[in-house]
Amino acid sequence: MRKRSVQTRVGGVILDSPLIVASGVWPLERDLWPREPLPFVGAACTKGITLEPREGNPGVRLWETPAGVLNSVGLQNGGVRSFVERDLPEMAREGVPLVANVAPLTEEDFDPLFGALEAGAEHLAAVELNLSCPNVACGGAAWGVTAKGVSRAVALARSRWRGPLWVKLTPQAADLGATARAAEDRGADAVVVANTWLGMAFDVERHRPALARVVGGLSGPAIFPLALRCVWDVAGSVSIPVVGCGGVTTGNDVISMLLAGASAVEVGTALMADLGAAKAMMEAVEGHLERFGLDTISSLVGAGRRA
Amino acid sequence: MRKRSVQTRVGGVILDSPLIVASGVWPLERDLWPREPLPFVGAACTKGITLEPREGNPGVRLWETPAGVLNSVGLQNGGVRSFVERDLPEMAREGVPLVANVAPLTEEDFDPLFGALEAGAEHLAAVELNLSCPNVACGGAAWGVTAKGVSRAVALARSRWRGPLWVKLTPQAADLGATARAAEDRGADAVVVANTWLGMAFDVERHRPALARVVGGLSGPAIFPLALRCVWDVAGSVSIPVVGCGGVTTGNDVISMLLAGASAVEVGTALMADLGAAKAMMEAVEGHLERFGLDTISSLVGAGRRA
Amino acid sequence: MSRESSLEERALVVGGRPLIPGLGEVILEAPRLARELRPGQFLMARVSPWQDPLLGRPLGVSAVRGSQITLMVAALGRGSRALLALRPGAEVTLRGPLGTPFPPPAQAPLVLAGGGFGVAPLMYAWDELRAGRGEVPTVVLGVPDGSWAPLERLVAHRVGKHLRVFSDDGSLGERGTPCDALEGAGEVWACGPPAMIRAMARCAPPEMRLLVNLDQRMGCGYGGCLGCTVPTVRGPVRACVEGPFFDARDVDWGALEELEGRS
Amino acid sequence: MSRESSLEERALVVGGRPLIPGLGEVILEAPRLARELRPGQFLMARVSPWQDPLLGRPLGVSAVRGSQITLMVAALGRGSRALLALRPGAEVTLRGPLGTPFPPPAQAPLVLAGGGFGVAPLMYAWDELRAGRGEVPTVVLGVPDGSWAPLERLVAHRVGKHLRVFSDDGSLGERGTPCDALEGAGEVWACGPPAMIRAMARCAPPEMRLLVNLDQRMGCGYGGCLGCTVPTVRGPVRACVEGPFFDARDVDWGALEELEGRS
Ligand SMILES: Cc1cc2nc3c(=O)[nH]c(=O)nc-3n(C[C@H](O)[C@H](O)[C@H](O)COP(=O)(O)OP(=O)(O)OC[C@H]3O[C@@H](n4cnc5c(N)ncnc54)[C@H](O)[C@@H]3O)c2cc1C
Ligand SMILES: Cc1cc2nc3c(=O)[nH]c(=O)nc-3n(C[C@H](O)[C@H](O)[C@H](O)COP(=O)(O)OP(=O)(O)OC[C@H]3O[C@@H](n4cnc5c(N)ncnc54)[C@H](O)[C@@H]3O)c2cc1C
Ligand SMILES: Cc1cc2nc3c(=O)[nH]c(=O)nc-3n(C[C@H](O)[C@H](O)[C@H](O)COP(=O)(O)O)c2cc1C
Ligand SMILES: Cc1cc2nc3c(=O)[nH]c(=O)nc-3n(C[C@H](O)[C@H](O)[C@H](O)COP(=O)(O)O)c2cc1C
Ligand code: FES
Ligand code: FES
Repeated sequence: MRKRSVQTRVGGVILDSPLIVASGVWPLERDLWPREPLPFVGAACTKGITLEPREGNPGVRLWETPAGVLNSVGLQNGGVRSFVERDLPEMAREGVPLVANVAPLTEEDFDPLFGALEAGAEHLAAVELNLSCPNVACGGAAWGVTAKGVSRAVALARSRWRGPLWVKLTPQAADLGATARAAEDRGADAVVVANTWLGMAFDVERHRPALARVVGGLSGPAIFPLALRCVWDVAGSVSIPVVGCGGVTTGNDVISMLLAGASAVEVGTALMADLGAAKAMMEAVEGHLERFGLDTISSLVGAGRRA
Repeated sequence: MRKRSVQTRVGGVILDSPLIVASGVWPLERDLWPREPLPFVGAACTKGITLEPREGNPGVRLWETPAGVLNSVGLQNGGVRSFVERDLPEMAREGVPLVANVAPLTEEDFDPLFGALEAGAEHLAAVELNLSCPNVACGGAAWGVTAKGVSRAVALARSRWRGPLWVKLTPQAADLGATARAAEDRGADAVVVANTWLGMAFDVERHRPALARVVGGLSGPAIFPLALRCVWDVAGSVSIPVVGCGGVTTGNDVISMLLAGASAVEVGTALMADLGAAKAMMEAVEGHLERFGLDTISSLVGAGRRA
Repeated sequence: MSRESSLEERALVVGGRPLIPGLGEVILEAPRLARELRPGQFLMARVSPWQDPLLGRPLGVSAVRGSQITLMVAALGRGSRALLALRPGAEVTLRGPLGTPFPPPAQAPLVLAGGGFGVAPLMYAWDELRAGRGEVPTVVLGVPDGSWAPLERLVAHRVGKHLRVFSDDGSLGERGTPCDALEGAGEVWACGPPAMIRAMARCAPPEMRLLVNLDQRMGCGYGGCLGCTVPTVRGPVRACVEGPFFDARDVDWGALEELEGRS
Repeated sequence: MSRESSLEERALVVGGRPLIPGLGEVILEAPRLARELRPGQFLMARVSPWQDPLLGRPLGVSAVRGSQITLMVAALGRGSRALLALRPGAEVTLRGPLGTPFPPPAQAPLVLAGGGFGVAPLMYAWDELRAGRGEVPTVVLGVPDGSWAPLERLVAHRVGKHLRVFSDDGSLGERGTPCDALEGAGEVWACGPPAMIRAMARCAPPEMRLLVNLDQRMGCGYGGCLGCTVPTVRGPVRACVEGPFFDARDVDWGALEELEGRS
């Protein structure tokens, strides 16, 4: 790896591979990191970090569905201070560019959250603003469901964070293109399209919803066609880089996301299921470049949009 | 079959089984009907019928995805007159209650479309109004994406069709609950929740979208958790019966839809993939009733909503 | 009537063997299908007991012997690879018979022209034609090169002296393509990849009856989903019901080329 | 250090056998895992080469012999059934070793109490304890009734006279449950279904060290997804990293009962 052919650029960050570990599937403790995927990833996103420590959701947190997983983890984390002081310096030693996934729950969270992050800025390639998290001020709806919410959140983040700012949109937005444009207008360096899709499952033995909060976020290969279509739409709506996310599992998925206009992809559930997936994906991407006589993946980015 | 325990009632229609063949996977020619599922289904929806004959979409029409299928068939059909005169009387001989899935493309279509259907009314258990079809008057957006579009379409249909009227919503609606309420307000007897989800795929060998129209509708087990969540939401928003549709494949899926508040389910892709699915589903449902000491499936409907 | 009987059958893998890299035979015990199938028809095989891969894969039949049917499978993707990996004892769900059988030959002499593993359904047709009537058709096999010799031997073993072989580079049989065998034929049934089929349609004289396979991705196989249509002069028509073999004169070749993405 | 090495290994099925209906053993050739595993740890097996079922299934290990590991698998759903159906020669991807090994026993005498197939990881622990130190723990097996005799014979074959068996109806061994074997024990490692584990925790005297398995649905198995947490007095803790065995005194039993849906 570390081949120029697979390098890419996302909102101010140069990545040695278009694969980014998506938020929520990688341990904060570096000594728990599985080694297999590391040579093949360009960056890793942390689990969602909040201002204060959170215990996450009660009850069953994961439920397998056909080619997918519903999760209701609920932002369990030790809070930003513990992240910056304890986890981040250790993670940084690995040499993999790190992206802090941050989840502000109120407008008041932004100041202290980014203030604390500032202290770890040297170790962070970018901050990824998670707009799927419940925004307490909007009655619990996610920031990302309206362009107005996105504008507000991105403006707040932008005023407090100088480094590369990626904005992770939610597919629950009524108009995804509008939320993407709102993020661009407020100074985001890239948009990540998108997060999990609201779904639910029943535990038929109990005649009750499987998850305590009833709904959860659906991820995994099942949602890939939906995520790809979102990337296609958003890449036609903004001029900042787009990172594809949702169900990316195979080399063809990576190539499809690039063709649709993504500059890189995030991979979550596929790694949970198969640590060898990163290697397999990158081998397939390199094989594709070779077969088509292409020098770099940048020649694939958006190539599927030109008739 | 024909057991009382699995009978159900949907908007004025009594069904001998909660399984309904979804629109678009069953031939209009009765001599092509596979026999396996018939003893286990309570009704069958026809392929979408338009006023005039249509050739459907060009290019590849189906694309398999993980646990799902993208389709871009595009309402190929011989028009309502040929349906009523040629296909319907023959189909009716089977004895399976028939639901005509109709797709008006303009406001002007309603009058002649329902006028022609009237002649076949004796053979129809219900009409299912497909609101995912492009509404030419709204710049090609589907009727079903806004409550306003739904109100208009359902009002037009209701004024022309006296029999049971089911309204099939689209999950692309910005606010699904609002579209469901609009359908109820305008006199729908039931809502079908929902149709396929917009997705896309690339043919990576050609570096082009796999489908000529770029986007297609995603169906199959992959979308079940998404459809179930929609049913859960809508069943809490309306008081008319709800028919669950989207990815229903196993007995547990049927039970989950009932628990969420559906009175019946439609099954499309699962039958394409496996004609034995109908039998397997109903055996599992009956086994569940027995194991839980329940007399009828009606005791399951909405049972998962009560804490 | 076959339409009144069941469309799906659990079949048992009873044998199989690789032919050349990426191509092999699979033999299945499937009594009902073996009884009901007619040459020109196909079946769909569902390879996974789970929800992925979801759909059955359409496959021709290369031989029917008693209660057993033989498939010739090319390793193209997930489904076909999985099918080739099955060992005796494994179960597969088969759907069929699907499609319209070959019509009786109308214009002698009849030539069966197969491109690569496209020869499979033609071998089955050859068996039945030979058993049913006096006239024995010629089989033409077109392959890229000599690496396909094991397939040639398999076909030769079945049809003996009635075989003519062409290879693109002349390293097996005559140099050329199945097109070179059209002369003198009254009727041709052709099965092979799109490029070969198009070439055949181009070089067939207008008075010849040429039946060609038009393979499409399929959903249901029984005519319900309209996912498999091919453009004909009468509009889009289902490959799974009206096909998979079509009279070349009925096909809208321009529209087909677009569908196949080579426009 | 195992953490520095790979977490995934392609393993070959080399044997297996049914024990009682719905329960069987599967033997796998997995040299790296066989070398690195410690009692108390587990692995995850991915059964489908496709995208469904998607996630690996967490499984304990009942024996390690040379380069081979033995699993005892209960047919609960799609994944476990598929695993039991594998025949020699099939490949499976295993992830591991996962979880925290059993600590050294601290309060003799040690009793290993297994409910049904929960005895599996305890047999592996028993092997290693016997090999490593002088003291040989007692194994207690609790089962519903005499239909579980084949499992009892398997355990008896391994641990000989160190076995005590209880059945709910007295038709195998003594009438009773593993709780009845707590008396006199200094330390107990228990593995079994939730009801048994809760009962053990209730009847264990406070001074006893009781380690219990708390099985959760798992996503990653390596501590990344936080999908497998169990409620402890210190908050939610991962079953896949800090577990799967926990000191019963650390568990928040009230919250656990809710999590298991029996509130
Ligand atoms: C009527 C009919 C008869 C056929 N008979 C045979 C046969 O006897 N032997 C044989 O090996 N193959 C036959 N095929 C083709 C076979 O169906 C495909 O090769 C198979 O579906 C590919 O499945 P897969 O899971 O291996 O590939 P996938 O992973 O689904 O796709 C891999 C590749 O196969 C191509 N492909 C996928 N589906 C089809 C399809 N339906 N038709 C053509 N290409 C497709 C894709 O473009 C892709 O390049 C037949 C197809 C039809 C329609
Ligand atoms: C650390 C650990 C060790 C285990 N060791 C063994 C073992 O040695 N032998 C063995 O047979 N089983 C063991 N299990 C349980 C095993 O993981 C589940 O039985 C298996 O995941 C079920 O998968 P499935 O595909 O067969 O069932 P599914 O179709 O996924 O579900 C079927 C049933 O299994 C239950 N189930 C699903 N996942 C889990 C889970 N992770 N834990 C508990 N129940 C679950 C569901 O509630 C459902 O009733 C262990 C579980 C854990 C967490
Ligand atoms: C268990 C789990 C936890 C997740 N936690 C977060 C999170 O904390 N913040 C976030 O932005 N996304 C989170 N996600 C979403 C993923 O980052 C990703 O956007 C989503 O799963 C879709 O991608 P995938 O299909 O590749 O997993 C989580 C996903 C899973 C499965
Ligand atoms: C090939 C195909 C064709 C379809 N055609 C129609 C149609 O004409 N009218 C309609 O309302 N829905 C149509 N649908 C949608 C299905 O009726 C159903 O709502 C959807 O596929 C989700 O259910 P499923 O996952 O069980 O297939 C079609 C679906 C497929 C797969
Ligand atoms: S495959 Fe469904 S109509 Fe042909
Ligand atoms: S299973 Fe992922 S953290 Fe335990």
